[in-house]
Amino acid sequence: MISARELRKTYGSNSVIDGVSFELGAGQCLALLGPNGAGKTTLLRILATLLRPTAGALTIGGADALREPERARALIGMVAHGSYVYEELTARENLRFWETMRGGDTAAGRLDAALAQVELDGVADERVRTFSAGMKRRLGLARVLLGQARLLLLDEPFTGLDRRGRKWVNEFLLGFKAAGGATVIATHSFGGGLGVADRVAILGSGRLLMDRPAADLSPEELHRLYESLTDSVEAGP
Amino acid sequence: MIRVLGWLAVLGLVAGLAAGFGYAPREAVQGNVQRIMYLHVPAVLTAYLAFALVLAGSIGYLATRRSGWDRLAAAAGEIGVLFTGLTIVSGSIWGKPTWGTWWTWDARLTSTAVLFCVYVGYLLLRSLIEDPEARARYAAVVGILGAVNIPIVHFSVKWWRALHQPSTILGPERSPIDPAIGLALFVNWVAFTLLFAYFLSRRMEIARLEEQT
Amino acid sequence: MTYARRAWIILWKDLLIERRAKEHANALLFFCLLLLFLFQFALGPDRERLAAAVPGLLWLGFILAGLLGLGRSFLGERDNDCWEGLRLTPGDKSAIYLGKLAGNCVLMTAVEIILVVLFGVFYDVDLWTPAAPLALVLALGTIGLAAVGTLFAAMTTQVRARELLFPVLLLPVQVPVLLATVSATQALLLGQPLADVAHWLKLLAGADLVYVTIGILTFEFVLEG
Amino acid sequence: MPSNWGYVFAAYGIAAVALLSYWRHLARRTHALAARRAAKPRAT
Repeated sequence: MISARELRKTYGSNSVIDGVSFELGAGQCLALLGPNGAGKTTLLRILATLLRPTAGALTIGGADALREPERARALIGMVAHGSYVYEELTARENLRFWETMRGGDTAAGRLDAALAQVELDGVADERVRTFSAGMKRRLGLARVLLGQARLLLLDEPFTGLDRRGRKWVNEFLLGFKAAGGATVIATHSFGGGLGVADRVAILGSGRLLMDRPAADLSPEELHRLYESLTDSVEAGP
Repeated sequence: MIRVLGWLAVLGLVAGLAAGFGYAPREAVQGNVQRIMYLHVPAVLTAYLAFALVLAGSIGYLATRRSGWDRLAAAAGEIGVLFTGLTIVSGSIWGKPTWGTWWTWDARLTSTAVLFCVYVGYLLLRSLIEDPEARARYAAVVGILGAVNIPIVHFSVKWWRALHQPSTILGPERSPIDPAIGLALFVNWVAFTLLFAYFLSRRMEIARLEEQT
Repeated sequence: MTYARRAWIILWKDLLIERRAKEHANALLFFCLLLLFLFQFALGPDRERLAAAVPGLLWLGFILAGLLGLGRSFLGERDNDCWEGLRLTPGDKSAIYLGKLAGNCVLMTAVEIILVVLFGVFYDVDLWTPAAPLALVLALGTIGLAAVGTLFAAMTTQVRARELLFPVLLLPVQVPVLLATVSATQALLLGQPLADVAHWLKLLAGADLVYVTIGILTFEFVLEG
Repeated sequence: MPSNWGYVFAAYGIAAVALLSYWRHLARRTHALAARRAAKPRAT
């Protein structure tokens, strides 16, 4: 689904992403761990075609994402902090807006089905202004479902959610994966997401310090690795 | 290379001054004031050249996304504003003894003033954005719109003046031109273009070095 | 087809939000009323002087209201990163520009109608007799103002000192539109036929065409990273 | 007709001051940049 080679992003002489390469297949989920300022969000934005890398190559679903971002975008579903909702519109209106912008079918049945799937059918006609953070994120996921994204990019999907919300998102991601979708989760916490992930990667100072199958790692080992890897980077030049 | 260009410009300016004050005769109708023309006309021509380069740099940047085009646009915009300012000031000083007032809403003065404001806005926009990539993109859009707007400004101002007052005022360019005056103008125009090229290459060099650090 | 649907849904969304958040529209209307008072105080109670200044004041009012209204047109997209969502939608981004432009034109037209009525009532000017040609001038001027305004608003929304930069960029570029509309309005109020201002209308139409074309061609670069 | 040399010299004087100060501005910026670039490799 994703093939990234030697991605680099520099601002002046300051390099934020410094030669990141990885592959991600359909039905796989990659958890991207790293402290704040490691470049997780930047990397995610590059993968989402929101940011142009300074150098490197990126293909998404077979399309060159740097040359033909439009083709890649048809496959991408992004849920970032903001979750892209208009507060003054109702949940249903939000979905209708984004699906029309994507050029998709906005039949009432489809919208209802997507809302039901994220359990927002009860509040479909209420303004998003009244929603909690978790509900907004669920609405963002409904938008992604409706858009039939094959690649889901999540930036800190678990922050601001209670235990129930986290569990819900986890189950949602498992379902998405089972349906053959690829997922990248950027997070700085060990709490959520790691259960869903097939692979865990640690990002520090713009470099991939580690990329291993999640099954090989016990939580304690991961913690230890994380501490030692990120410390060694910070101590460096 | 740049240094040679600089000395050429100095040489040209000296020759221009000699031509404007020594060689060219005192103009019959306007007297010595007409000599401001050797400054005013080359300045405005250079300013237009600069804004044409802003347009070229802007289109070039949006088409190729190479920062070299943006440096061209930025440098040309800055120097263009400088020369437009010179045009306005020299025109105003020329206007005082000729029309008896520092400023009149003459069509040519007005459109130059509008142009000045547009490109000061362009420079302000540039100075307010830190991200070089976003700065280049936004500035390019303004650079294109500003240049395309020039003819529209020109016609609107001309018709607006025609509405209030038939153009009885003769601009300096309207008087029959003595060949000696024409030659002096030409020498000064060449000198100003050289000076512009010198400033432009230095300014672009600075921008290039700044990008690297 | 999808292109038209996209432009339409942007317009629909903007107008819906505008209708629900009535406070903004109300504040803008109140601002228009204040402008009227201000003009009156600045020029004194002399009826004739006011009547002579009406074309200029009218357009000054439109532009000031437009600066406030247009400048806000992309602020809503900043909340919840909707801006990013728009960038991620596949397809030609100029549809977004046209939708926003249409929304801004609707908004500006509403403000202008109210200002014209207020002017007619307070300053006792006969705006009814030349209403049809005046409407044409207003429409052409509004498109020109909104075309550049929408483009610049999208740009300055992301820049610090936005409130300052937006008028500083927009006003000089809009000088031709201002000159053309004020001159044409003046002639029409003096009872001259539409044919007398044909050259101004042509200039306005040409300027509108140029501005909208540039907006369509460059909006992608304003939106994209 | 008055000779009006005053206006002529004023115009040329202002132009000379403007152009010279822009030139100085460019020279100073180049200088500052060169100094910063020279200082950098020594620091690391």
